[in-house]
Amino acid sequence: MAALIQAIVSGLVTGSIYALMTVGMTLIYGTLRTLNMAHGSMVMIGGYVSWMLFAGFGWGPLVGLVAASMVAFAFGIVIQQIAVRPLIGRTGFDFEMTAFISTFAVTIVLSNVALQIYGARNKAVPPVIRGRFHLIEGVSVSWHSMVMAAVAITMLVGLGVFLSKTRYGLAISAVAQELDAARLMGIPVGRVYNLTMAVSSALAAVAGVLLASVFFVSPVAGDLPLLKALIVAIFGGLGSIRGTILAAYVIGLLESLISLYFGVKWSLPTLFFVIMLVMLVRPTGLFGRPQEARL
Amino acid sequence: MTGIADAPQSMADAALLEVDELSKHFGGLAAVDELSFRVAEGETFGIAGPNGAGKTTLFDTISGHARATNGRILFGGQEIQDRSTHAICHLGVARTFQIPAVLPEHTVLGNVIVGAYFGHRPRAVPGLRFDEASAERARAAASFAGLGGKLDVVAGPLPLFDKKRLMIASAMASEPRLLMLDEPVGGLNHREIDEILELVRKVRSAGVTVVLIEHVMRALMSISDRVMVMNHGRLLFEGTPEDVQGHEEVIRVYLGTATEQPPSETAADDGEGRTEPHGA
Amino acid sequence: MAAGSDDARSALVREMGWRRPNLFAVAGVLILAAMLPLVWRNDYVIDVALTALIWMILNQSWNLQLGIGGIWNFGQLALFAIGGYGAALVSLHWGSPPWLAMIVGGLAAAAASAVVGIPVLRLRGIYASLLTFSFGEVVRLLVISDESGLTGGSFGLSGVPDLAFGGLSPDARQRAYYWVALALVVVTAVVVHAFIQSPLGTALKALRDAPGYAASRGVSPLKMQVITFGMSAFIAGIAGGFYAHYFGVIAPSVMGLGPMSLFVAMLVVGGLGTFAGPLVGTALIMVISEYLRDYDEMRLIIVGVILLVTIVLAPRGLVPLLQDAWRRLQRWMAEDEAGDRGGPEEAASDPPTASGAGAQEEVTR
Amino acid sequence: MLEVRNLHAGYGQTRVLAGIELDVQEGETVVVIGPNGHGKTTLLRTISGLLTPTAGEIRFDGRRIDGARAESVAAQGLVHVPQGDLPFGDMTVEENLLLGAFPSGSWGARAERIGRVYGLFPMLGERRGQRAHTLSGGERRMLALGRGLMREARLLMLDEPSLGLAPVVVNEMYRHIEQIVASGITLLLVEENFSHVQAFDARVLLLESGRIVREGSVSDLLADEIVMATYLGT
Repeated sequence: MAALIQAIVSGLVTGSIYALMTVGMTLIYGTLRTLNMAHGSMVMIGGYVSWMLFAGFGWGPLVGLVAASMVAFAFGIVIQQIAVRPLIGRTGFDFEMTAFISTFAVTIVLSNVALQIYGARNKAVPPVIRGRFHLIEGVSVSWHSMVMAAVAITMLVGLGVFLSKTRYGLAISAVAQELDAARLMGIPVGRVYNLTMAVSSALAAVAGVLLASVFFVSPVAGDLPLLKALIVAIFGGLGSIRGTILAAYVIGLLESLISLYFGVKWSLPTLFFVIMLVMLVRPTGLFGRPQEARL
Repeated sequence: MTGIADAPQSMADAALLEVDELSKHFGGLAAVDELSFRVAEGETFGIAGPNGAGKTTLFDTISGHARATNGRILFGGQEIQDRSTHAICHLGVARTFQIPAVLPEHTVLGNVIVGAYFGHRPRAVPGLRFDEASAERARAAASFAGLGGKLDVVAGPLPLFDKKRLMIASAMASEPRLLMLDEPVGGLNHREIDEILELVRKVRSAGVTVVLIEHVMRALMSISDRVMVMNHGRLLFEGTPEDVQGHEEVIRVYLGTATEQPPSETAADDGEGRTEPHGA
Repeated sequence: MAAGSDDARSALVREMGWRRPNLFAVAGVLILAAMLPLVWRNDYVIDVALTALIWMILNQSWNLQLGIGGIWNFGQLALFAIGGYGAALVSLHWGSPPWLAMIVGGLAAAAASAVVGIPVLRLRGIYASLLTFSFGEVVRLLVISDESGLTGGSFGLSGVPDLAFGGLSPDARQRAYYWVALALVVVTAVVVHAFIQSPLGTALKALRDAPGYAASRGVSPLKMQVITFGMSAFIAGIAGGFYAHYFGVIAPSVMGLGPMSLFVAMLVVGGLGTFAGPLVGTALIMVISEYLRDYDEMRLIIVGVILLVTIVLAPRGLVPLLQDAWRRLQRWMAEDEAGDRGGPEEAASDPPTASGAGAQEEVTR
Repeated sequence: MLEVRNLHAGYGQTRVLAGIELDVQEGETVVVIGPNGHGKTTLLRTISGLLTPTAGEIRFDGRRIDGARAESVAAQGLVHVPQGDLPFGDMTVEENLLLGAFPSGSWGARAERIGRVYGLFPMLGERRGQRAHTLSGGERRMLALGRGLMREARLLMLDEPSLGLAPVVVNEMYRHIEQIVASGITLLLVEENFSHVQAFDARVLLLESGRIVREGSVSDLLADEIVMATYLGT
């Protein structure tokens, strides 16, 4: 019984991190119609920034959070200008597939540049707070995972407030829903695209910093998060933030339950099998808006 | 204008296409709202109505590109509202599109041969090579639409007039019993409009039933045996072109008011057209 | 009667705009390629050329779906690997003749494509990319974490028997493999060429450019795409099987983001959706990648940058670019001749803009 | 205020506008009528910058705006309420309206401006918390109009306010438009069904196959048989 609670708790924590990683990807797809394959690299960048601060100055991950999100903020804008902006408005090819490949090229370059600079060896980063505590008899939870969940949830709530209350937050949602109407109201679409990529990359970097002390930091640290984010995005359906967050928690719980009962090795294949079933029933994911309504 | 040359006695028996209480909803919006009408074999049936009246949605539901929310569509007595697009094509329904859809990298013949080879009758597995019969059928359909001289021209950069003819040619290549035209003359100049109308007459004389949507009234009225006017996805009026033009309800929808010129005394009711109550 | 008679066939080819390959050029290239192992006795160069040939088979099969068919499959590498593992397992455990094993590898990949294909082919573009990309990664991670010995985990399977060239000297063996690979590339090229000129190929291109229009002309989308998906997977599986037999080992390292970036670069640089694209692209990127052999990280950085620059500046790739330039050159020469006859025959048509159905409205974001 | 010279525009191969000449003076009301598919909507989309013209010039307050990006044209006080309203479906009525005041000039005064819009359209006030996709046709149209008024409008362009609305709702809509015109805003109105325009002293232009073929008061055009021919193909 305790093992079940333990699995649920760790499922919720993992779910929050998955939400933090995937919500940015969904936001970028909703606004830019671009599936950002470089999103995983932002997680890696977050890890390395936090590691550099720790190895260089001994500063803990909290400082890393702020620094990583700023660095990723800048990277988001650069990637948008290089890999996506030049494709917008041109004709003669399929935009979504081309942007999928161009951002994929970016992630190849970034992970190999990291390999060049930092080498292949895993880098370790200490957790925010060491040690564990006992929730109830037989169920122990690490402080760090509590911090992870807390930071992730705060960021998600912050994103929600930003998108619904601030001027540019509303503008992002507007551009995602009705591009022409947004332009007719004087919303600068170029700046909104930059902001969307920047904010989403920052969120992924925060996830990177939090994950750095759980999994090590390495040039391929972005690959698994990218795969998990893709699975959550498929399951939740691209384009709806709420759907993505819900899907993240479902996947997080599902994963920890599967590894409890079948072993960690089987979590990924089972998850993939579940996704295939979902796609048979709803070709645009659970909450994704069907293509018809979106046109 | 062509009067109704010996219109089929009554529409009941020879109805090739019958739409019965058809509805199509997008979220809350009823694009097509409990619409019923019939089209007889060999007839040319025009569909008019202001923007957003649900005309193209009606076409999409008949051709299988959209699923009807409820109601039935009968073609030659068979229900087709739940069949797939290509199955409907094999039954003998072909259509063109409002936005000119051509295969840009294929040549003119490449476009038409797709209709000739795949649209003619269902094939279990596609063959390894195009048979000469399909190639001949395609060449015939292309020259039927006046594109016989441009068989090897790539379709992408073709002018709009040629693309519209190309869509008709590839439709005719599948030897349909019903041809649905979505704004065949939209965006064309007067000479081109007349040529398209001439082509549609050729299609009629080939025994094909034609249903067309058109904004250019001059074209719609001159080619249609009967016209249906839609508004808000519902049937506003159905009757001969003369009835439609004289009918003050239709004028009100289009112009918004009864014009100075008093509408002809023969109010629409005595014509065989019927009016649906104009729903709010 | 089938369009058997030559003049009817050539008339159809002209009217369909299909390009008859220039026989001399093809023959010339083939002879050069065949002579390579004899002329260049350095086994490193032959090994690189042989690997390039294997990648040409794989890329041609991938182009069949991604380029010509518009099927967004980013899991082709997994199918390639499944083919390799299939062939290896069959020949290792059942001792079946290697040639048969390769076929089994192809069939295994085709079967896998059927399982993945059913959900994927009903999806809208980007979801298909997500699902197939994830499929590739899941297969890789599954193999890496497998301790049951079946797949040999992250080290993969080794000791895969030879394609009956065991008895030859190492040089002769390498040359024999080279010529078999070359034959496979030619066979695949013939299949792709026939595919493009077949009703199936024409239907696939139609589904790629205007799905609604193609369906309304009687093309059944799912059936055509499943057939193509299966064909492409079978070829990829064969390539995987051949790879396993030649290298004697098949490991999960053939999959993953690094290798995939190499192949996507080959396809994109060459030109997706064209016949010659995959061949030209593979050769080009292979040369560049081998040139950078000894600075390993830089190799993938450079390949990544090349892919990025190409996809952004020339999304349709090199081959279409060269074809347009060649056509413009011909028209320019034609204008020269027509100079005295008062101007070019046909108005210079502006470069082919968007597909008819696509540009309802200029997307000025 | 608005000068259009020899404007050509279209989509891909389809030529829609074939040489439009149009002037709108400060405070004037100009109505462009014509059956559907002849270029009315394309005209507004080209003026507001959503569509780049293939030829011709557009000047707004003396400055060239043809080919400029729609967002910069909108920020100069040219308000285009598009056909079909295009509400932000998943956002509330209030959020939709707030976005109407996005340009920095109006964002500061958004509270005051939203109060005025709720005054003009009380119904929007009642439904301010509702998601826009739950609104009825008439309410969506009011929201689109309200969104347009959320910022300083030197020229207001309305695209078929009566489209798809029941007659009683259209009358109510036009009462609102009369109030707006009375407040002195320059109005360029596009309508297919132009009976409601009689209440305005407006200059009416008939747009047929991408060209302006007639100009005059509403009564002139109603009596003109060209209109009947264009509209009904008699």
